[in-house]
Amino acid sequence: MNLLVVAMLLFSVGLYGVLTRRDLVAVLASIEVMLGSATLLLVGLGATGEMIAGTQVGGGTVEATGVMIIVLAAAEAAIGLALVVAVARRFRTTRIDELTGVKG
Amino acid sequence: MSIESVVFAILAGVALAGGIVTVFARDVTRMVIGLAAFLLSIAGFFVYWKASFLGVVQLFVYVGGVLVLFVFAIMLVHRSTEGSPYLETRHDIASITVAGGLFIMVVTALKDFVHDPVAGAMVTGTDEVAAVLLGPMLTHFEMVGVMLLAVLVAVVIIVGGEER
Amino acid sequence: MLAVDLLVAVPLLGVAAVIALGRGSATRPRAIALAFSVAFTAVFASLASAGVLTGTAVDGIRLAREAFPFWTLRIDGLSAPLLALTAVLGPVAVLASWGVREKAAAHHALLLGLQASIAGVFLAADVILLYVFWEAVLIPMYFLIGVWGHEDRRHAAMKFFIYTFAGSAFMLVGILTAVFQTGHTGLAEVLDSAFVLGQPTLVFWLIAAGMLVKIPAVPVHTWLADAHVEAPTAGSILLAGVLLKMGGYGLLRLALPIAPEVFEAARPILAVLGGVGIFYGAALALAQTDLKRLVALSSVSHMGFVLLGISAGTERGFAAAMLVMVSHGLVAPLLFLLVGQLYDRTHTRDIERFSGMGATLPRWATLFTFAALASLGLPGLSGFPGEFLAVVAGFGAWSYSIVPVMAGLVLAAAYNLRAVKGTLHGEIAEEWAEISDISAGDLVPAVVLAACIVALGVWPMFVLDMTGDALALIAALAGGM
Amino acid sequence: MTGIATYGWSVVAVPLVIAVLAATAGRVLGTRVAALAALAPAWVFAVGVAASARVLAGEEGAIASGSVEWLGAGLTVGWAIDGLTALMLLVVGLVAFLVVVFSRGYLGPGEALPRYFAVLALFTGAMSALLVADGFLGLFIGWELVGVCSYLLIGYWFTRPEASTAAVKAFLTTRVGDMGLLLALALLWREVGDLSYTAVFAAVPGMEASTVSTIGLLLLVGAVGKSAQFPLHIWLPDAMEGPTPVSALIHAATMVAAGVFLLARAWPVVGASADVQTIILVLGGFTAIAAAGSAGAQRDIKKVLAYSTISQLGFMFAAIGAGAWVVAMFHLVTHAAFKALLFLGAGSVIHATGTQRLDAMGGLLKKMPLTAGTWFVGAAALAGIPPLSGFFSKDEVLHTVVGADLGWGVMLFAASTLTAFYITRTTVLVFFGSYRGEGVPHEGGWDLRVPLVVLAAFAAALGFAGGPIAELAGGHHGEIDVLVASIATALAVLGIAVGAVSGIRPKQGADVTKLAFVGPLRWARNGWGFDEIVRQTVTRPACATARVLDRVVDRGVVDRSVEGVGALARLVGRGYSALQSGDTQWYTTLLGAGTVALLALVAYLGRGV
Repeated sequence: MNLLVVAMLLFSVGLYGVLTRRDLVAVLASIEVMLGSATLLLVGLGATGEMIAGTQVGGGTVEATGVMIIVLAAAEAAIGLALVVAVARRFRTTRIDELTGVKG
Repeated sequence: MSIESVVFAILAGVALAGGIVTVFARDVTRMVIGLAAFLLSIAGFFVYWKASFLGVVQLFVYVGGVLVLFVFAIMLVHRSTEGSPYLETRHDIASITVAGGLFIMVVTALKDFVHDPVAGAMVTGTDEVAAVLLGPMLTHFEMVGVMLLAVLVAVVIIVGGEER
Repeated sequence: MLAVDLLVAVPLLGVAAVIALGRGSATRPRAIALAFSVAFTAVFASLASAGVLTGTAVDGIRLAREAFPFWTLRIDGLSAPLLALTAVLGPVAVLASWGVREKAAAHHALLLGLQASIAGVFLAADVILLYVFWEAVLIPMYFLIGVWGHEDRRHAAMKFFIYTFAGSAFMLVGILTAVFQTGHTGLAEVLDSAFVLGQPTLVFWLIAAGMLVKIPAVPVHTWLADAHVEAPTAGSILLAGVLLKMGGYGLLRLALPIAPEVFEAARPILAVLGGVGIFYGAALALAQTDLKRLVALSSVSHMGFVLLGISAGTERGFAAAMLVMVSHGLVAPLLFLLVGQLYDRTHTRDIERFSGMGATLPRWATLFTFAALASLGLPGLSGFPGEFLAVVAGFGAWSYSIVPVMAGLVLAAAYNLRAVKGTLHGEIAEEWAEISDISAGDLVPAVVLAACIVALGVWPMFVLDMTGDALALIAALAGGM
Repeated sequence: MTGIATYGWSVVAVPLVIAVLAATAGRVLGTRVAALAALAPAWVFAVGVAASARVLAGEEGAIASGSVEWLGAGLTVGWAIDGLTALMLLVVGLVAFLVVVFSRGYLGPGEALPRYFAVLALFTGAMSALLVADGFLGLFIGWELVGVCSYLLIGYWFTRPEASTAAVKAFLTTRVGDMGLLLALALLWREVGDLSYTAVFAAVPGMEASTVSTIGLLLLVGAVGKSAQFPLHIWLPDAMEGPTPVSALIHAATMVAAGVFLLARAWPVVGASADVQTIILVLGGFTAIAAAGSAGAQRDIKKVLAYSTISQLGFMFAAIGAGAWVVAMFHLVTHAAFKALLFLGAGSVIHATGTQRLDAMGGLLKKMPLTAGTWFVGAAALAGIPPLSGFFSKDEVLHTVVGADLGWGVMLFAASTLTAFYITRTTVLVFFGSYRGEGVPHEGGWDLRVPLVVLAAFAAALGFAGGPIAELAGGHHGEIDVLVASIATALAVLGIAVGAVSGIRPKQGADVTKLAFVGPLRWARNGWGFDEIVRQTVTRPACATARVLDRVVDRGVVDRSVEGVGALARLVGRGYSALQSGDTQWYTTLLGAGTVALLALVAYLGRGV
């Protein structure tokens, strides 16, 4: 219960940041918070030694999955930041409200 | 109050504080410090649960890699936009509702299924992680490897070239 | 069998190939895309030796369960005709966009991606995988409409996305509920233990909601006309040809078997939706002045027959639905293809502005008349068997209540012939006297479709042979209540 | 020779192959495409001859048949040839062959010959399919296909707006009737579970009377549409926009007779219900006299013949209503001969004068003696002058109708008198007096003349073949009733006398219409105004409704209420455009809101578990 509350609090805080931050860099930082909290919850679940989706998950699998998530998150951050840099060069701003190119 | 719950509370407190600073800070330096605290505490959780390999990975990749990336990115952006990142936050009811609603929904939905970890329940050695990575998850492992390569190339393409 | 997995893998490889080899070239991507879409057709044809054409079910290869827990592919009598349709329409769509030069690599990559995800929808034997493919279809379609569409493309793309996404969100809840309550994700296992569902009515309608938006049933059809009008020709072809079929397929594949007793209760509602769709769609089509919009709304009418057939709840009704789907999947693309070719030459779709094109564009006119006749259900062409069967099955279930459907059939003749009369007949318009008839290259995809339309019209058992056993099983479920 | 009847399916396959060949290779063949197309009806005729020979030699029932499962369990499509089919094959084959020959001369080399002859061959195949079908499904397929051939040929000169409109009108009107037939099929399938004639007819005695009546009525709706009977007759006069040889084949001799064929074929069903028969009699009788009246007021030679065809088909319907379907078939055969003759004669006249207007003709007897001579034979046959074919068949019709219902019998006598009147009036206007048109009309080539002579021979002599025809149709040939025959002939002479007087227009350029009857003339000419009634009560309201549904209901209500996702956003206070403002975070917020809502739903659903 505590784990769940902590992880979800972190996740919600991160989500709030994604929704309200006006700068791309800050949005990316908020995303990192969300990802971190998700990893936390996953690994924490593995550490309870309980069944997940009907199968006993060995610690090895959980840890390996965690590694995957971390690596993917790092890759995501790399790409994201690269894009931010590119955007900053091209448009001279990283403010979301000034970047309305994805108008639907 | 057992020692376990004290450690948990401290780690959780640091993580929350770091997360909140990351999301609400108006100063770039504070934001990065908050993020660092958050990431470090996550690593602390892993170590505390005896998932030490994971903890080390978290430390290396995040604190050592991603955080540095952030710092560099902020510097580069700073050069391009001639102004520090615009860190104001547009608070609004919709976002609070969504974030809070998500929190409530997930917690109520999963509260019966998620129990707190028992310290040391996950006593796994690095060899066991390796066995999983090279056994059942080999395909994933390979795919992540390929993807990393692609990311490397992509980043070079995206940022590459002379700054105009 | 590997070939089953290849049906998803080949177009995906094609995406990679188009991006890798076709970047920056205006003409190379289309050749690569054509090669891969023809390869898809060849792979499907190779499955004929496994008995797919006679309704034999063939499983895909089983990858390591731990690594790919949801990857289960299976082709059976229900999916085989629709995959055959996809196999035909893939190359046709590529040929239809032969003239696309702007961002050609991206365009053709999206086409192949669309083909892969659609094939995935029809092949998935796992509800999670099904949902993933289902959503994956939206993305390439969204960009095809939004980037290569006509004047108001962004609004149309957004509308398309919101409608279908909202529909599939309901579907996701239904699927998740089923997964949680049954404890399985494999389609067969979920259906086998579907009796444990706590709220079958809700689950059925949640899933059906996603399907009804896709079909589309009145009153959630309004995205269709806008999407079609704005979509590029290849987008329209795949949208009308196979995307709409996902709705009918999903009803038979998932919604009905998961809650047969609810389906039994829902039959009158489906019948009313179908009947209203047939009549209402036809009436709307009759009032259009935009040729493409007319064809788009005729889809609403035709797909109404799918609902009508399914609502009968009998094997014959389901067979009617399948026949109508396959037929409409050939006829509507042909019409869109031809309307697109006309637009390329005149840059208008306004029926009022055309006159006497039959004399100016004789080859085009012949094909257009042919397509219109197929659309109005002329025997000997593909539209007739399905609609006839739907009427027979519908009458068996609903007796004289289906008389409005008859009115819809008369209106179908009216709007199709009005389209022919408005564009082809009358005195030759000075404005268009100089434009050139369609070229041999334009003819190829049209003739392929026309040949399929004739073949299916002459020998509908081609589809019924495939679907027979699968539909009998579903009908047994539906009738077992 | 008679063995070819064993391959009865070929009467469908051969014409279809020829149609495809004509369409694809027609450009290469030039005018020789006509010769190719002529093979189709020739083959049909040959099979008809072979089959007839075997039936007349005493073979009972279907002499050859075959079927294949076509649309899932039980829904088979098959063919079977019996006497009735063989008889119709003879008619279709002969008339179609002569029409192909005639068309060769009628249409110049500048015309779209491949299209024309391909559709003509297609029509032959479709008509044969309708005839040789062994069940209602096959019949329906042929039924629809002949309809579409009719559409394509009426609209042959598609750059003329009138032709295009008429084509659409013809298709839509018959389509209304076809829906009745389709519903009949659905009902039969539900009641019998089989659509083959033998199974249906075997099941009829076991059905409830009301069901049999309903099926009969629905079949009648189909027949009424195809055979242009009241109230679905409105398309046939307009269909005259098509080339005249087409009118002769499709809109006089064969396709429009399909309704009569259907009722004769389905006699075990139709005949099992007295109510249906009464309705058929009333419809047929009414149509016969009303259309005959209209025919007398026309200014266009083809319109005269069109209304005449409607009227004559009414005679056939009346005969069926009186229970004598064999008589109806007899009249069908003779009518096919003399009406095709009249149409081709009209075609010859139109070809020579370049007009269809009666007031631009006249005096053609001297200029076109062959056409005139054959026309006289056809006209006399239509009027019922002994010993021409029309006399015999019409006499039998009148005889049976009088026997069934004296009132309608009298009406038919009146219609018969009108028939003699209008055809005489037309004859006088065309062939006597002085020429009022332009140019110098003269006879066409051999391909225009030979069909006229052949048809004239049949129109003259077929009356004596009543025995074999009845035998083929599967019934017995009635005796000539002297009383009826005498009255009918006397009335015909009366009609001819009045018609001759009314038709005499001595002066060139005189307006014929003013000199004919007054008052209701215009009314009669416009089909008693029924066309206008349909336009005001059906066509216009239908189009208006469609427009309202589109503009008001669909775009106004349905679309807007679902685009109300935007209205929701407005409620939130960001205005409609906020949904599409390009504000990614707002999109994400909406996405998150949706996720929360879905999770709430999942939580709600998950309660019980």
